[in-house]
Amino acid sequence: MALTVLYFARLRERLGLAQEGIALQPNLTSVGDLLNYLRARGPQWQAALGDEKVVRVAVNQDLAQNDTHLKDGDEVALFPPVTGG
Amino acid sequence: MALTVLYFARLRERLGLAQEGIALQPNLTSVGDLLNYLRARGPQWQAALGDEKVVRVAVNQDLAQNDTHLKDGDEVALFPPVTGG
Amino acid sequence: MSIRVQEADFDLSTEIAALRQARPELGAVVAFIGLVRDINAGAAVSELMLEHYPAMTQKALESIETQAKQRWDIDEVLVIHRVGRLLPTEQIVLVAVAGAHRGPAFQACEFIMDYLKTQAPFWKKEQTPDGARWVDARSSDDAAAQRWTQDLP
Amino acid sequence: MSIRVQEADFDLSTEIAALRQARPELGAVVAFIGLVRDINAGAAVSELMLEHYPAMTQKALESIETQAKQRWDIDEVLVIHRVGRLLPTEQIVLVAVAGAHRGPAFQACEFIMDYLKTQAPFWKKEQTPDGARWVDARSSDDAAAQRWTQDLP
Repeated sequence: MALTVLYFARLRERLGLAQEGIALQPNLTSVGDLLNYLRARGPQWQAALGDEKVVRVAVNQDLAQNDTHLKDGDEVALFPPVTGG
Repeated sequence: MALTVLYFARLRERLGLAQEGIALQPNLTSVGDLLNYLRARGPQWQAALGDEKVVRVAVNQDLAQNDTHLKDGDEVALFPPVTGG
Repeated sequence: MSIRVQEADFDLSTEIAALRQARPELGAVVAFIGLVRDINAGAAVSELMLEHYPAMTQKALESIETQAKQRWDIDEVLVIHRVGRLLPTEQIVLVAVAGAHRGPAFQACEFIMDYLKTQAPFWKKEQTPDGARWVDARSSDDAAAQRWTQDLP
Repeated sequence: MSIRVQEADFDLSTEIAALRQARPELGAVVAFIGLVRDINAGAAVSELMLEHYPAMTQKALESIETQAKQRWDIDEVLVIHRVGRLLPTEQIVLVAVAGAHRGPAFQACEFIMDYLKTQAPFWKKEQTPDGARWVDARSSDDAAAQRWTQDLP
């Protein structure tokens, strides 16, 4: 029962982490839960993920919202607003 | 005291004429006057120039209206609505 | 500002490269390419003849470009229009607009095409199985050009 | 429908020719080319690094193209987006749309760019005299994308 969590661009650099596995838990079943779980890791995480406006989330490569449900095997990506084109 | 009158595209073919000189006269001082003058030449001219919607006029290479004034040396072009691009 | 009326075909890459040359502040190029279709108004088209009124063509296209540059923040404009005999799939016209940002470049390119379609003195005559015919102007082109008089940016 | 994400540059004429190949019903091609500017947000830019999220990039661009084809009467769409290291004046992105008529092609091309700018997972990091910095998203891009949710054709 685990998620693959990916970090991109500025987030990856600030957190010094590109990818990790995170176990699903009874109180970690949505995107919002995951963000709260990560912010609780400490000030660096709180700072990087604290503002809803600067973190976007995709679940299995589709843009997701805080209430998007998470299930075993999901690929969850966290990244800043995109700047391509 | 003369105009150069040019005909283009379908108009040129219908009238069998690409260019002519027409003398300015006391009752021929505007684009509207010129159109009436030409229509009075006969049924073929009336048919080709009768409908305001199918004839456009440029005076000295600028689109003109019926009340556009004509003066000696003007180049007046008559043509159907454009279809380039 | 560059306007060309020519019988010869043009190469898109070459033209856009020239438009951009030595302009590192440009971020956006929008290009429209008009093509000869093999069907028009329900009939097969085997060939197109494009006639124009040379003295007025240049003046009309310059006026359209000037209006576009006054209305939008754009840097470079290129218009190439072919005349003479053209076959289906051939390129007829190129309108390219370059600027710092894409919004004005899109708007200006579409504006120039809409005005060219209704104000530049070109006429198409097409060969169909029933013989040659002059192409009729489309009311949708008048409507497209009319938009810009209402929709000030 | 064709989507490519690549480090290599692309040639505009070659890409547009491939898009049009054997399609004599096409009358209009609209192409947008995005370029690396030598200045951004007030600073000189000497180099750009473009990062992306490969699995999602493909999915997001396919979704955008599908939406464009559902909304407008267009025939062909091509999106090429470069990644990796890019220098000022280099081409970053090509969006080309081909169809019978120009109106839908213009609209669809601008729609695809606006959605790409806000929904496709690319990130730019630029080198400036003060060091490297991630480019900030622009609120004007959000506004541009938002237009299409209100302005149904």
